[in-house]
Amino acid sequence: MKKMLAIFERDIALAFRAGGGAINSVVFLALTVLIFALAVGPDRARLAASAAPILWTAATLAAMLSFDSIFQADFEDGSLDVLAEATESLGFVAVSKAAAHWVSALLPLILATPPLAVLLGLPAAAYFPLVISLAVATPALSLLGVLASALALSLRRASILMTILTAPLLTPAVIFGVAAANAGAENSPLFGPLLMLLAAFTLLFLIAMPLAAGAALRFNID
Amino acid sequence: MKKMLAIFERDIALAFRAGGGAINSVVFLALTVLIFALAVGPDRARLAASAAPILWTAATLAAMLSFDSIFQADFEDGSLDVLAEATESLGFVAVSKAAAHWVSALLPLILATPPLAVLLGLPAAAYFPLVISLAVATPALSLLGVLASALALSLRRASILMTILTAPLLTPAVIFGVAAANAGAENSPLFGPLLMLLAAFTLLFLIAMPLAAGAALRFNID
Amino acid sequence: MTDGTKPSAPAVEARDISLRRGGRTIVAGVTFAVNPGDLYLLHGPNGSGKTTLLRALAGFSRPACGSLKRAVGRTILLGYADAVKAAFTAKENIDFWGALYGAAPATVERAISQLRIFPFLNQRTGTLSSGQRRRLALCRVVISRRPIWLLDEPTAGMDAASVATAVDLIAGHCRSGGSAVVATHEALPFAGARTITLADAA
Amino acid sequence: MTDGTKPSAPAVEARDISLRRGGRTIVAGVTFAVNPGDLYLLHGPNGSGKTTLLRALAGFSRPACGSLKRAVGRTILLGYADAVKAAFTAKENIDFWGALYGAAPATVERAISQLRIFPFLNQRTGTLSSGQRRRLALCRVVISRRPIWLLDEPTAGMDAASVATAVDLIAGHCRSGGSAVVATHEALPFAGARTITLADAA
Amino acid sequence: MAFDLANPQRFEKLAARLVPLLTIASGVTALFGLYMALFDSPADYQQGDSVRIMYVHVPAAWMALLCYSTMAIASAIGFIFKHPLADVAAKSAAPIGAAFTFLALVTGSLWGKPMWGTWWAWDARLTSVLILFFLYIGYIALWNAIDDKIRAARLAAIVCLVGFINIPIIKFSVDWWNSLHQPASVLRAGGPTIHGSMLTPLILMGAAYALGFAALLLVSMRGELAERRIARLEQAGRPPSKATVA
Ligand code: HEM
Ligand SMILES: Nc1ncnc2c1ncn2[C@@H]1O[C@H](COP(=O)(O)OP(=O)(O)OP(=O)(O)O)[C@@H](O)[C@H]1O
Ligand SMILES: Nc1ncnc2c1ncn2[C@@H]1O[C@H](COP(=O)(O)OP(=O)(O)OP(=O)(O)O)[C@@H](O)[C@H]1O
Ligand SMILES: [Mg+2]
Ligand SMILES: [Mg+2]
Repeated sequence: MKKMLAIFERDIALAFRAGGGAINSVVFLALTVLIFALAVGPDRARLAASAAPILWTAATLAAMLSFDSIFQADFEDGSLDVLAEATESLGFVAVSKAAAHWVSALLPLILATPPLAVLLGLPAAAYFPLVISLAVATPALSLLGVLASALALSLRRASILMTILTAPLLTPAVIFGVAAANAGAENSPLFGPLLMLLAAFTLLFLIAMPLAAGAALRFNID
Repeated sequence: MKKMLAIFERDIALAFRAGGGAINSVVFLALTVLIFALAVGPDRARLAASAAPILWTAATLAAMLSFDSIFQADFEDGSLDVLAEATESLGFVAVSKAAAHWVSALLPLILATPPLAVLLGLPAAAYFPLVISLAVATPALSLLGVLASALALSLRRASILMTILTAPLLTPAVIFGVAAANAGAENSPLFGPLLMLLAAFTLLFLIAMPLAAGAALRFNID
Repeated sequence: MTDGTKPSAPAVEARDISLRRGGRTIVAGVTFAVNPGDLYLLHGPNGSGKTTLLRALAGFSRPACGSLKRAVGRTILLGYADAVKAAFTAKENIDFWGALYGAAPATVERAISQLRIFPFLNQRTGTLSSGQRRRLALCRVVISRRPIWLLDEPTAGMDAASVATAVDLIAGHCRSGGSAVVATHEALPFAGARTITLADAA
Repeated sequence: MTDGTKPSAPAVEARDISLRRGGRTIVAGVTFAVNPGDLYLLHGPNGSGKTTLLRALAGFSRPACGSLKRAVGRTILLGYADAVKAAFTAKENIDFWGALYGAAPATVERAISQLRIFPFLNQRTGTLSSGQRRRLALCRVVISRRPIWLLDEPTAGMDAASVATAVDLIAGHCRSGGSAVVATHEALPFAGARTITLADAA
Repeated sequence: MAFDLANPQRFEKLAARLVPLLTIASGVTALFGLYMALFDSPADYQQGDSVRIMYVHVPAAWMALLCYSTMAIASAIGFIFKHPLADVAAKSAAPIGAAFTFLALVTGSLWGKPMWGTWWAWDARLTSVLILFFLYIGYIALWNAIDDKIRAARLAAIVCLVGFINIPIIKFSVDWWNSLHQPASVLRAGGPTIHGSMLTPLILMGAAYALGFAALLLVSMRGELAERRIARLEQAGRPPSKATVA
């Protein structure tokens, strides 16, 4: 536990250091929204209609892009060996890393969503469901990211492969996430159940992913 | 010239190697389309309306994400020193790199656009203008990317900063690009002039960017 | 688990192990046991498999055949990569290691002074010279207080004074009941060390 | 530009130069000239500025004061980073260098045989051992056929046989009118080398 | 049986004998099936003759799922028991599965134009099959991206097993979401709801596809095994170093 905490704290510190990457995903989100808004042009109604989908798309993409960095730097500079040796359980390392990733990459993303939603002209009633659905679904993304990053280690810079491999696993979160956000916005009774489904998905990943990531790391360190 | 060709060929070979990244941007584009389509849901009319903007957004983002890699690997493994020393002119290195980047990252992107446009239900008349506008505008992106990547070298993994720096320079390309694509789709007489504008933009970058990138590299190698 | 007390059985014991990489057998028929107090020097030409062997002893890869027994949590490997975070200062790196290995502040301070980290304690490690960084990397090994040190060219890039310090540290560690396996191309002045020589059959 | 013929004036000449890094002056008052046939050994404790000085001589950074004259396109630096593409085989790396420096096939082949690259010529360099990779890195210097070699710990991680080869290569290069500045902590057996010693003022 | 197969030499012998048998069986079944499908079965009262795409589409879709399941089982065996033949089986099944998935996508798409008026819709069933296709591609790419066969096998197995989540999603997507695509009428709890005159050719075609899959799998496994033997021979030129302890 102490070791997990130490790793968590170190990762957070590194992420918020210059060149860290804590705000990378926020910038990416903002940029996507900006470019999309520019591309759609001045038609505000059309923009508002696409607001929830584009935010969800951008958030998912931002998360996926940050996966790469979860283990890469540690692998390259030899730190991953150190973590493996010091803890003798890569599963725990994976959990610490996922937690640090969520706090440093995805939490800022969630916080950045409401202001961007304003820019896109999303109706006010839709903010809260959007943020809640993101908050419930994103931990699953971090957990998935740990596996993706662990798998990609021996593939130097092969973010493609990682993307192909993770996309299938992440689509359920997107489908249910957007559905939940929409249901909430329309005050539909499905909002609760859909959130539960998202939560169940996150829990499933919480069990499966660290195990799988630990195994992947073990083979990649070899 | 021979040296420039050697660098170009090497970069192409590396990009198409396993773990290279030649198809990274295509995968990213496909993924963006996939997630966006899932997020929008089964409403085909709404999807078709957003087809051109989302494709342009995704293509721009894919290009920006590939900027990072232009010099990064060479910087980390010492090859950039070698290139600098062997050519004694970093501007030429930048030109080779931009060309290789366009061929390996952006050309596949352009080729992947029509099939994805089908999936999004873009009207058939809009394909050709979309592809042409991309083909004219993307070299500017590669040239910009060389500068961005050169600037980002000493900021390890600081794609944020790079993003913030390049976004303003790249928005004109997006705005005119989408405008050209739309004009072409609507058979508007503005199609030709808009394309010319895009081409002018690309030419401007062809002169300015290698110089700027060379200077940025010189400072970052020190 | 991480203390320096003597274990009773050999903590690492290799019996006729073979190691493979990329479908090729790199080393074959390695047999030896690391007992408390043992110091092995691992010699052999480039590419003979020293690094490969050390990584197997550290538990990072499994032998293709033969038996390798190792007590979990007793070994520590110093590889080529210094495992130092470039964005952190030397102090921050050391503090992290302290937390990771649960080291007492006194241990940490002693290691800092022994390895003369002080002059660059608050410098970003990305700007250290190669020898300075190597000293910092060795600092981690000392801080870990694990009994079995597996060192892959520990003195690479160190100046003469630092080499002497490293040799003293390793010898001292073994005198006080620890043990070490040191892969090196240099003729390090260890008294009473045993050697494992990997010879290219080719 | 890339030939090995003798220049008439010193191709590199440093007069009382000082070098700064991160706001600190690392070395001050260095004066020397590299003439054809010269071999300098650059000594000094860790952090004394050997790497910094070599990079300045290679033209990668400018001295804060003093004058540094260097003929463009005549120097070649071998740094710590081996500048080898891990995804390429040794052969592919060498071919690229050949194209980059416009080297004749005969030159390339001689370098390959001198440095015994052959056993791993078609292996992905990401899987080479540290000494093998260093030999490959040195191969680039030979292939470049530039007259002034700036070598930063060229023999790091090499076995005894490879060190001897490297020493021979460097000595031979200087005998035939080239010159070299070699930063090293090892006592390399060069006959008639001059030394530049950087001493820590602290 | 399992132990017989686990021995590569014995596997070779068995495969050499089975491949021609399976190929012939598959061909004959396919001939019968196609005859019945094209000439001896009724046109649908709603769909007309375009219903005949069904006999290509549905078995292809079944095989897409079956191949993946085969891969998952082989991967699990390879991961747990570390048997190279299981790794080879998983690796060899992937391109075949990808081809069947592609066929299901293309035929489905061709069928979709007359039936739903569109080539493609972002509906749960179609999307999840597309994702299955990506999964196959990713799996194949993973094998190709790693030189070390053992590491590649273990990592690919992890991917395959984790990706298995997608299979139930595909299978039940039509029941869970209200989808354009029609619900299961053959492979469903409570028995098939499709008429016998269509069911028989469909089953025949399914059998032909499955036999063909088995034949292709064996051929491709033999190829992979031969490749590995060659790689071993190439490496034999560089003997290992020997250790002396003094
Ligand atoms: C690209 C588009 C399509 C895809 C990816 C697709 C995919 C699938 C899959 C995966 C199955 C197997 C399901 C199972 O075993 O439960 C299936 C079965 C089937 N599909 Fe499609 N399909 C597509 C288009 C269509 C179209 C347009 C039709 C006709 C209107 C159709 C009719 C059927 C039928 C009748 C079955 C058999 C269901 C059963 O009896 O179990 N499909 N399809
Ligand atoms: N994937 C692979 N394919 C083929 N050969 C490999 C592979 N990986 C490693 N090798 C070879 O295995 C040997 C292992 O070298 P290792 O790094 O253990 O050597 P070493 O004794 O530490 O050498 P050095 O003194 O240079 O550090 C090298 O000859 C290397 O070329
Ligand atoms: N940005 C910086 N801020 C402060 N000090 C720095 C900075 N960059 C480098 N230094 C210091 O400058 C010195 C330069 O070291 P250099 O790498 O040239 O040493 P070296 O003689 O090559 O040492 P070694 O033998 O260890 O390779 C080191 O003491 C280093 O700590
Ligand atoms: Mg080694
Ligand atoms: Mg140095």
